[in-house]
Amino acid sequence: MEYSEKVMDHFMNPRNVGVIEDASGVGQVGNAKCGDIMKVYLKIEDGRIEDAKFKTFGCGAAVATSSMATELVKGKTIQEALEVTNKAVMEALDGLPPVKVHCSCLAEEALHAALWDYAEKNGVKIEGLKPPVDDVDELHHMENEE
Amino acid sequence: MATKIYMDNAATTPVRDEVLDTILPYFKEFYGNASSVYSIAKESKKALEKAREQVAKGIGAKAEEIYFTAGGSESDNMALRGVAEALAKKGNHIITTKIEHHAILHTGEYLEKQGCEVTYLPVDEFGKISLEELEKSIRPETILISVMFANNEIGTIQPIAEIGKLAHEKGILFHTDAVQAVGHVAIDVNEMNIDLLSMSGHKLGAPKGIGAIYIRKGIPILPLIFGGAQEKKKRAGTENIPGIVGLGKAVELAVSEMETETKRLIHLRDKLINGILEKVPHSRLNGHPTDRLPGNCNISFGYIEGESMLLLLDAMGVAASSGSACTSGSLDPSHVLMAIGLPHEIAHGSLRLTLDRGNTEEEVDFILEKIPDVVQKLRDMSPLYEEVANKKA
Amino acid sequence: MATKIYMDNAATTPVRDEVLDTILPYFKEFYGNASSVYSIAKESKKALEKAREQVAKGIGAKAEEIYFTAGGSESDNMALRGVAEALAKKGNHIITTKIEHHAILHTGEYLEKQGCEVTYLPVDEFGKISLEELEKSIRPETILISVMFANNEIGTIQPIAEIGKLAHEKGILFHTDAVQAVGHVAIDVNEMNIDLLSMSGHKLGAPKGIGAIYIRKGIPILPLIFGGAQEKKKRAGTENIPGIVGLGKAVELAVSEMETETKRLIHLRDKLINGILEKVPHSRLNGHPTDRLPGNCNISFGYIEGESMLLLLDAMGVAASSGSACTSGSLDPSHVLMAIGLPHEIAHGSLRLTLDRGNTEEEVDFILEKIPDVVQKLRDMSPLYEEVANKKA
Ligand SMILES: Cc1ncc(COP(=O)(O)O)c(C=O)c1O
Ligand SMILES: Cc1ncc(COP(=O)(O)O)c(C=O)c1O
Ligand code: FES
Ligand code: FES
Repeated sequence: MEYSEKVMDHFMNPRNVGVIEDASGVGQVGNAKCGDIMKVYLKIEDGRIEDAKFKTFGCGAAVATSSMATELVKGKTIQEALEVTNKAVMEALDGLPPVKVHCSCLAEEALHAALWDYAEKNGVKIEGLKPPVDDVDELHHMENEE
Repeated sequence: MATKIYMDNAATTPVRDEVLDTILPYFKEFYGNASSVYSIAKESKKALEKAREQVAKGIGAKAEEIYFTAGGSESDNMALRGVAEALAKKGNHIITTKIEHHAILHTGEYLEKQGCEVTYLPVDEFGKISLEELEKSIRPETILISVMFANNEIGTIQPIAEIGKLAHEKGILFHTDAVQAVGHVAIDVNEMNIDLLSMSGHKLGAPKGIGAIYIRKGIPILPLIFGGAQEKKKRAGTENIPGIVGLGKAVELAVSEMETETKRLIHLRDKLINGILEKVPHSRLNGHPTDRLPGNCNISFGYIEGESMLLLLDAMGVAASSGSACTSGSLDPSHVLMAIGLPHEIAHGSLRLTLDRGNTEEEVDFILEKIPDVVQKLRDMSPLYEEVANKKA
Repeated sequence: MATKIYMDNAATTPVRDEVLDTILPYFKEFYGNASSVYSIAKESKKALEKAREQVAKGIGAKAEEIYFTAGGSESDNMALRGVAEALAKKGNHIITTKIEHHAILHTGEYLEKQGCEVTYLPVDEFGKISLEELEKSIRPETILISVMFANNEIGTIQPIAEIGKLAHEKGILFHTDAVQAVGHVAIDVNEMNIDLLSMSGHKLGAPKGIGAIYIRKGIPILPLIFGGAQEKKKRAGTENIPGIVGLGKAVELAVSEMETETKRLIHLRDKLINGILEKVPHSRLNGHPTDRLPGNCNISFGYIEGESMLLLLDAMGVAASSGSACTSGSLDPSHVLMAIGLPHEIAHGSLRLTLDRGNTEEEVDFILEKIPDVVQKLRDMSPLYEEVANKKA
């Protein structure tokens, strides 16, 4: 597996690992394709993401995208955070090997799931956000080379 | 980080010094085509036949029963397809196991599309097939039983002699994929009633891209590669003389050293296994505790994922594997670990360390020192472990 | 007698110095399995992909269209069987020629037994097929045309671009066995409309036991060897990294030197051909006078037999061949020489001298000096020649 230097950096020294005890929203998603799991904790104040933490059971790409995704959303508004897609995370990591593209969906979906949880708990509606699914891969039909 | 400790010898081995020295003259000096009549070609022919003797001797066969191929996969494909085609009139049923290498499994699937019926025997929690189940699955139209000698992931060694005996009592041919066994475990094709056997050079210090298939004299089989008259018309293609010479030498060396090397490796293996099980909670050994390859250690760690473990180990200069190297490009959890009954997420957290002659006790000690931290680092990141840790607290 | 002059480069070539130097580190140093995740395996993966680029560039293909195999025979088998199986629903007719290598001919025979129909096109006296005849033999159910690029015995080069054009106009796939052509003749798979192409390393200074098949993107084909996910699941088996690296390097070198080397070889070849025809009565050139491989000289001498000639030459340290080296184990007269219309006894008296980069003008002069005596010595022994000599007298 040829990971970029950035991926390896975020894998070896993952940012934001951990738990937020009084999180505003928590999301956990699994990837049926590989059986990996990611959980995201968000602390949201005044519509802005003040803190983000994660726990991930997954491959190097899953850990690195978790780390990068939480870095990217910190300080952003909810609407801005929705733009942190798997593509954006991959770009920030200088790309992923083709067979690992699906791993980056885990981060995006876990983030969305946490935002959904926040919306539910606080009775707000977030424009453009869809309810979380059990299997991330149903959403992303990734063009894994054969 | 450069690799300092190589513990993935089941994936491939470096070519041994003695082997490389033996094959070097055959690239530029004795390069003749073994099929030609002139002097330089005679050197090739001689080398070819010497290697055939060496390989045969290593498994108790006759030289004329050894056919060189390009590797274990080709030998496996040839065994299944060649026998299925040759015996199509006699029957169309093949028995194999759920834990074979993909070279057998995918060939089995191909044959099913061609009208064969294939039974994939289950295995117990240690990875062994049941002889009773095997016997029950035999039908009048069964033409071949193919059971691997030793598994590449969990190292479990099957009761080969008993399977061979049963097969021959029933008049059925017996093939074994011995890619992981040749040079590592004592094999006698006659005592074990083996009719066909696959091997691959790069698993025992010979180069990649060379292999062989033993075919008992008189066994009907069609070629997989048609063409020139090489290998008694069973396998066409200009003979890979350096590879062949290397395989011969490697088998000869491995068999001559087997007794002492096996003892040494079993000591290291068991130290590694017991050390890890002791030091790391929520860990379990995969495969049979004693009927296993001398160099194979395969352990599952709850709550963590294999690739991450490999990357952390690589960063320390340790090369290991998680499941079969051939399939690590795929995302499916190992079919072998599933077959021994591991749940998905435990199968994911498996680590395979395979030792060979290059490995030392110091290396084992290093791994034992480092592995608890590696596992802990990943568990601290794992949402699955969180729950366990919370429960305890 | 040790070989001093090696003129059997169509049978096999020594590994080139530059090639051997390039591959050596991949035996013991960078021995990782290309499918693994750790650092040492990345070297293997990198080397693999570099070689794929080199090979692709040599024939105007894209890297992703190159699949490594164990040699020309495997590539040929894969092309024919793989396409026949993949397109079985579309049709069952294959067109090839009477002068193909046995790797094609025997695979064709096998496919006929499986229900395919195979047309073997005849050739003219120079060994060329007729485009009209090819066109006439096309049927609605024709799925593949397989015509060799250059013949291994008589060196004749086929009108590949024209064949490719015709095939594509008719919507039929085109395979060419380019084992003798790669590195020796300029090839562009796009300009020539080639969909599949076979090559073999040991014919151009890479080791034996490595080859490749070019498969145009999108072409449907089944694997010949099933198993692990290597080569995008088209060819299973741990990659033969040293072989692959060697093939890449050899193709790169050969293509870069082709222009000057071709000129040099054609000069030597024509000197050899014209010299022999001049000096030895009752001799004739086999194959096309100009559309032939730069290094190929194939001449028939009336009234004598090939093997005897080879033995006398060998005694002088000259390695040559009489017909294809692959079939010299057989006693049948070469099917290629029969196809160009030679009578049995003339076909038997053929001598093939194939030159490559190792050969010099001095060697050619040596052969020209010695060959008349060799032929005469055998003719003096021949009862057939007796009659001719008597008639003349
Ligand atoms: C034209 C041609 N095709 C195929 C082959 C087979 O190649 P290999 O012997 O490397 O399998 C050869 C050489 O033997 C050949 O000359
Ligand atoms: C048990 C087993 N069978 C077959 C193979 C295939 O061998 P090769 O990769 O040399 O074709 C392997 C190794 O990859 C193996 O471990
Ligand atoms: S393989 Fe499962 S998340 Fe990457
Ligand atoms: S007499 Fe020996 S081959 Fe014909």
